[in-house]
Amino acid sequence: ETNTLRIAKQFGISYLPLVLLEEQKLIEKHAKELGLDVSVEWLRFTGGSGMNEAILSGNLDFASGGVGPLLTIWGKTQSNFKVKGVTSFNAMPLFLNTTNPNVKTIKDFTEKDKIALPAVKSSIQAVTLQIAAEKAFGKGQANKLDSITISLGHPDGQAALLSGRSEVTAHFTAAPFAYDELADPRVHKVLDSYEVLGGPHTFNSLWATTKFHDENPKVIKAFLAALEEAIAFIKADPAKAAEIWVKAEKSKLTPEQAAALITKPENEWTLTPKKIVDYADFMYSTGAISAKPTSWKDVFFEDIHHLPGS
Amino acid sequence: MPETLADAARRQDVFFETQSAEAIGPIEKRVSFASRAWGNGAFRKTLILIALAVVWELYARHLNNDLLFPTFIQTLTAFFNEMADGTLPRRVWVSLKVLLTGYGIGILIAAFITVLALVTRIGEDLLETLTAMFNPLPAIALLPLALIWFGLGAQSIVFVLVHSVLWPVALNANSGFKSVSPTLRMVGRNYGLGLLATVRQILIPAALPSLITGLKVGWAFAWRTLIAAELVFGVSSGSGGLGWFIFENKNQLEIANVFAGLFTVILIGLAVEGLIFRTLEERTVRRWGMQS
Amino acid sequence: MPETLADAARRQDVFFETQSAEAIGPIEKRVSFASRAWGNGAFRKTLILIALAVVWELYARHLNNDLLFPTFIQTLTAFFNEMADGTLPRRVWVSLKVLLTGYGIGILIAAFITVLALVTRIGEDLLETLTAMFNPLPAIALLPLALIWFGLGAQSIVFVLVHSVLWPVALNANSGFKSVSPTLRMVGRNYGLGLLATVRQILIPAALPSLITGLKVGWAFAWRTLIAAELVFGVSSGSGGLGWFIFENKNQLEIANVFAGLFTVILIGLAVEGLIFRTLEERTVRRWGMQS
Amino acid sequence: MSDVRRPTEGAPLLSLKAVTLQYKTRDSLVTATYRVDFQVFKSDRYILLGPSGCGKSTILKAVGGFIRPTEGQILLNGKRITRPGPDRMMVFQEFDQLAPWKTVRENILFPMRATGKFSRAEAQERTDHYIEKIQLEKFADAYPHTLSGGMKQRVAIARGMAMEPDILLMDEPFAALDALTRDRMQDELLRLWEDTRVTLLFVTHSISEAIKIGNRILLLSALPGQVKAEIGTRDNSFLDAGLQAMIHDILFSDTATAAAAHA
Amino acid sequence: MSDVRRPTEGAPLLSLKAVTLQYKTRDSLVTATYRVDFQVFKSDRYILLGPSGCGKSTILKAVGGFIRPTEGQILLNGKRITRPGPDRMMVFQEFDQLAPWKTVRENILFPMRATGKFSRAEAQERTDHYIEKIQLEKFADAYPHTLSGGMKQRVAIARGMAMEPDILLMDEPFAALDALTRDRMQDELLRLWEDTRVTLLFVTHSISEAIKIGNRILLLSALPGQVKAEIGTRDNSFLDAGLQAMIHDILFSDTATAAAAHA
Ligand SMILES: Nc1ncnc2c1ncn2[C@@H]1O[C@H](COP(=O)(O)OP(=O)(O)OP(=O)(O)O)[C@@H](O)[C@H]1O
Ligand SMILES: Nc1ncnc2c1ncn2[C@@H]1O[C@H](COP(=O)(O)OP(=O)(O)OP(=O)(O)O)[C@@H](O)[C@H]1O
Ligand SMILES: [Mg+2]
Ligand SMILES: [Mg+2]
Repeated sequence: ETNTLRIAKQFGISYLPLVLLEEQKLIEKHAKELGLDVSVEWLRFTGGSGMNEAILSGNLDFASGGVGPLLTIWGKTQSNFKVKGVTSFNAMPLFLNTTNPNVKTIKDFTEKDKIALPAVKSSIQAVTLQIAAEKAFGKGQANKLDSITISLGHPDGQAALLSGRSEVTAHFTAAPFAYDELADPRVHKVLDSYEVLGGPHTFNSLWATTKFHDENPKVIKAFLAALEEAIAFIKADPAKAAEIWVKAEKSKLTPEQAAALITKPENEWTLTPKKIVDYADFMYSTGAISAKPTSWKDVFFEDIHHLPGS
Repeated sequence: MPETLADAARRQDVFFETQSAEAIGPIEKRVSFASRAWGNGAFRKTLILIALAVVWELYARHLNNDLLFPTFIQTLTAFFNEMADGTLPRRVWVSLKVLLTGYGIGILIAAFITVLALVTRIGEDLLETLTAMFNPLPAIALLPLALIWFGLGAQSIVFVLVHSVLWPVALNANSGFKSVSPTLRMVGRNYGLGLLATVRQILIPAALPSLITGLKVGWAFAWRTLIAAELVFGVSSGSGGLGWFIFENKNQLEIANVFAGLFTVILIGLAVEGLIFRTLEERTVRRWGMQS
Repeated sequence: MPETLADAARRQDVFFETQSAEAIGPIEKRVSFASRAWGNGAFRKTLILIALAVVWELYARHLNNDLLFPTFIQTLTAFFNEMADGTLPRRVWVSLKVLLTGYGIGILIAAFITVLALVTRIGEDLLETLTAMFNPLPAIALLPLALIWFGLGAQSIVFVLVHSVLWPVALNANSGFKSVSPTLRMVGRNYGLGLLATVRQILIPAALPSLITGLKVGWAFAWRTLIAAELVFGVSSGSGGLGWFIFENKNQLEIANVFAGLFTVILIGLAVEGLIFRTLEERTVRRWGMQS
Repeated sequence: MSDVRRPTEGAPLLSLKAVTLQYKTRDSLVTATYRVDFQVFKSDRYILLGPSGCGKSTILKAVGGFIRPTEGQILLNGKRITRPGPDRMMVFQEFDQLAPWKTVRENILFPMRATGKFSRAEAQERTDHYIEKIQLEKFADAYPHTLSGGMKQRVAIARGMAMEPDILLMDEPFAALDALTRDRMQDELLRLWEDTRVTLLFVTHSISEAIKIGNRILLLSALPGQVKAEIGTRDNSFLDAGLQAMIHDILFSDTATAAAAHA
Repeated sequence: MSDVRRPTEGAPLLSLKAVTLQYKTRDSLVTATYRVDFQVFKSDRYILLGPSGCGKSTILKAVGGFIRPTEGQILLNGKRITRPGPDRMMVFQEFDQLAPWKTVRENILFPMRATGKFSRAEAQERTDHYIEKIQLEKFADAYPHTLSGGMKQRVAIARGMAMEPDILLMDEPFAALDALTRDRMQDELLRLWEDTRVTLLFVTHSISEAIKIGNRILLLSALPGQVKAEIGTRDNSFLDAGLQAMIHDILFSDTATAAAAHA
């Protein structure tokens, strides 16, 4: 078994459980309990593709990110690396916000509007928008709004939306940007991904190659135990968790603001994957992935198969 | 000066009839076929390219990880597929339009600043200061200003391209102009040439080696920037160029397509070097004996 | 030749006593204070910098949108805060280490390839072909190879930096070397200088203007690439240089800090230009009359 | 010295009044000429003669408008020279004065067309004429880097002469030529002068060339260049071994006593 | 022509056998010299004389090892010349042969140190000696771009002479010098020869210089350069107006008849 575990995280409050793992050295603790001496190396990436390359080149053990990248790499590596999800760690909604007062539903967008989202077509936001478009405009209309979407990173998207100086009138984004924007009186919410999918869905997961998984059963076990402890901690003492997060990330949010985000009812902290199959089916139907999982269990390793995923 | 060598005195004066130039005619050295083939640049370069392709293929097979580094043949297949279904040509066309616009504007502004730097001392200071300040700034630094001035889309990318072309071209042009032989400058001034005539008729030809280098570097960095910029700056769906093609395929782990995109960049690079820059050099600096 | 001008004949021959050189002593033109101040490059450049800062401040105030474009004073404040608490210096140090390593290695490899290109024709073809192929490739194209060869972290960034420095430096060096006067080359060969001695004692000094331009362009593009590369490659917790600093702050919409980071890049650019490149030019090409 | 006035008639075309010329570099300040006075009248063939490094080229460049005097004035038709102009065509001493990117023909055409002084047809014709004079017909379309030193200088001479300027400033134009070519070019220059009465300001190292070409000869001292003497030549001066010896003595004596003795 | 054999004793140091030299450019093929034969013996002061553009510099460059003959052979001590080397120091015709990044002193030191032929101290001493000979003491630390044309050439001459090579190849070294300086440099060269018996291969345009310096003079025809005659000088040749006239006639006649007449 490995004695250094390399885990990648990204930015944002949704990675709170991973931040707690790092700050409180929970993995090391649980590994020790299993008789392993593991040191953890935490890496940061700004997007999924660098991370995927890192994991495929054997420079990374656990990657973390949205459902879209997970499904993509799962689909692509079935014949070789067999990358699968280790676990999810949250379920959070995505909001489509706009400054255009005329837009009440996504049907109201016109050619003059531009919707910023992290990556046209491939990001989870883009996929969610397509699902919503298909619901709103009918079958085969999934791409209806694609022509007014535009790729911008979260911060750039927020700046573009709020500056009011560009043609960007809507932004499909996640916490904390989504909440931050809604604090501005000009901004209102048009779409909530929970509504689109009919309930809470997983936002972030972790994944690894089958080779790593099979060679390191104890590490996986320790990791999952540590993650459970972190999530329990968040639920038990969100204020403290928020404080740790703000300090570790040098966030400009106050601990109170962060705690408010953490405890919002729609933001769930859980290992259970949710609505994975819905995304997978849709992505399969648009051709974005070439394999179709029969169940969410195809996408995740057996360690969490006991959970009530979907 | 007295002649002191004994034998020298004994040498006799000798006289010869010479032949007229016409009588002599051309004399040419014979060259073997092998050395003639080897003397052909295109032949040597083709060899190099084949060698590189073979190395690529072998190394990629050895790695056997086509999600990371596909083989040359996989790349070529992807390339032809994407060419055949029209995707790549369309993307290349989108990129090329933006690229050439940015490149052209960048060169024009570089020309303007460099000429300014020629005329006034403050212009030169301005060029030096601005270059030192802005040249190291990455494209993302320009994003806010680009958003304010041009909004999203092609115009902003052009703006970023200008930024990447302008400074290296201006630096090379300025250094080239400053290295022009003082005698040639005086010749130009002697004829009472105006500023633009001096630039056109003296400085540009005299500094051509530096200028061409600047153009080459600018061209390469325009490509690099274009591909990166399409990621940073929004691309509306469907309208993206080669950079977006690469990014999209990367996100979908279609790595062979990613490499097909990069391969296209390489092909364009080779074509531009071989057809444009090379020809330019052959017809100018080499012909004029300014470069060996 | 007969003298035909009437008056010329009437002009008389005249003779003068001359003074010895010592008797004459130095004669200097008087220059007014204003024009002396104006003649001082540092003074003019300071003026330019102040003007730019004022323009920045005014324009930013006019925009009044500190999410996009903070004022100069806000940036300066953020800069001093981050300097004071040690964050910026630490980040700069991390970046500079990587940058200098990449820059240094890039220059060495460029030197190697260029020298190879000097000696053999196939070397020259190789240089031309490789440059045309790889120079336009963006850093992300190298990511897979970097990961395979060097893994994550500083080494991979160095690899990407080498890529961004190598080609422009090699292009400028090659073009500079090829433009060296044939007479000077012959002088070097006449002394029987070996290859490295020729490069060191003839080609490098003779091509210095081009080389310096190459170094300047390479330096600037190393910065650009570094900042972009830190994003693509990710960083281990707690480490990360200036690029990461900029990205982190951008993520938190601390735009003043983002600009403080960019401002640092600008300051370093100015310092390197003013202290290193400028001095180098003064001591070499200008002193030697190779650039006006 | 500068207050000695020479008897002249009419206004001089070019006059240098106590002209001191300097080069200032980072490392040193070189006074190339010190208070040089002389006057050139219209249609003079005025020769500057002096030891190597005495400032002859510098004076020519100052008259050409490339260098400003530190002291004194240079007047052309009574007006200060402020900038170079095609009324003063310069043939430089350096071999790199031809544009490498132009063929021999194009180089000769260049000033005629650039200044617009001649129509295209006329310029072509003059070019052909002078290419023949310098015997480079075979090399009319060759680029300068394929020419020998002397061939380059001949092109530069043709380029200057073809322009027929008011003043032709020539800096050792014939130094790189063999005796025969030199003779031929000298004759060509004198023929041009006969035809156009162009004013010549001519730097040379050769005393015999000075006597053959010039009607007035200015003798300069070693660095910093100062006027040692100004001498006129007569009809048959080139036969006058005495004149040649006198010039030799003046140039190579340390003081002007030897010269005065001759006078 | 090439089969005419001249009576010689001992092996020649340098011999050219039917050497044809060509320049091939994109636009044309120029035959600079055609089947030139001559032999230079040790300690010869061998002069190449010929019209501008006849290939004198080209021959020198071929002996220097910079150009390969298209036909024929160039042998040095019986061995083919394949590359340049410091045994054949070359003084070029061009003004840009000095390294602009070295001062006068450093330029003169350069070959002595680069080849390691002289120790540091010895090289310094020789440099000082030759700087004095070329009268550039005041400019010892000046960079070449601040020198006049003649001063640059003097530095190049000093650099070549200071090296004391086996053969000194000089391409019109004195062309840019005034009469006095030229005289002085010529004497200096002859003194060097007296001291070291260096073999000289010397290109000049001046017949009188050829007679003063040389013991053998090779006369070349116009382009493509062919040997017209090879003439020896005697003790008092420089007083011999007849020799001068003969050389003049040979050089400038179209055929060799005039020459034969003289002989
Ligand atoms: N660009 C320059 N910078 C500094 N000093 C210079 C420069 N050009 C010439 N000089 C100095 O000025 C003096 C006169 O030079 P100039 O070229 O006028 O001499 P010259 O009479 O033409 O000599 P020559 O006959 O050798 O060509 C010389 O001492 C030289 O060192
Ligand atoms: N680099 C070159 N490329 C092509 N042709 C050249 C080159 N150099 C010289 N030539 C040609 O070779 C011939 C001889 O040139 P070379 O320089 O040897 O003449 P030269 O006898 O030294 O003349 P000069 O006395 O004018 O210096 C000339 O016709 C010239 O055009
Ligand atoms: Mg001169
Ligand atoms: Mg020559």
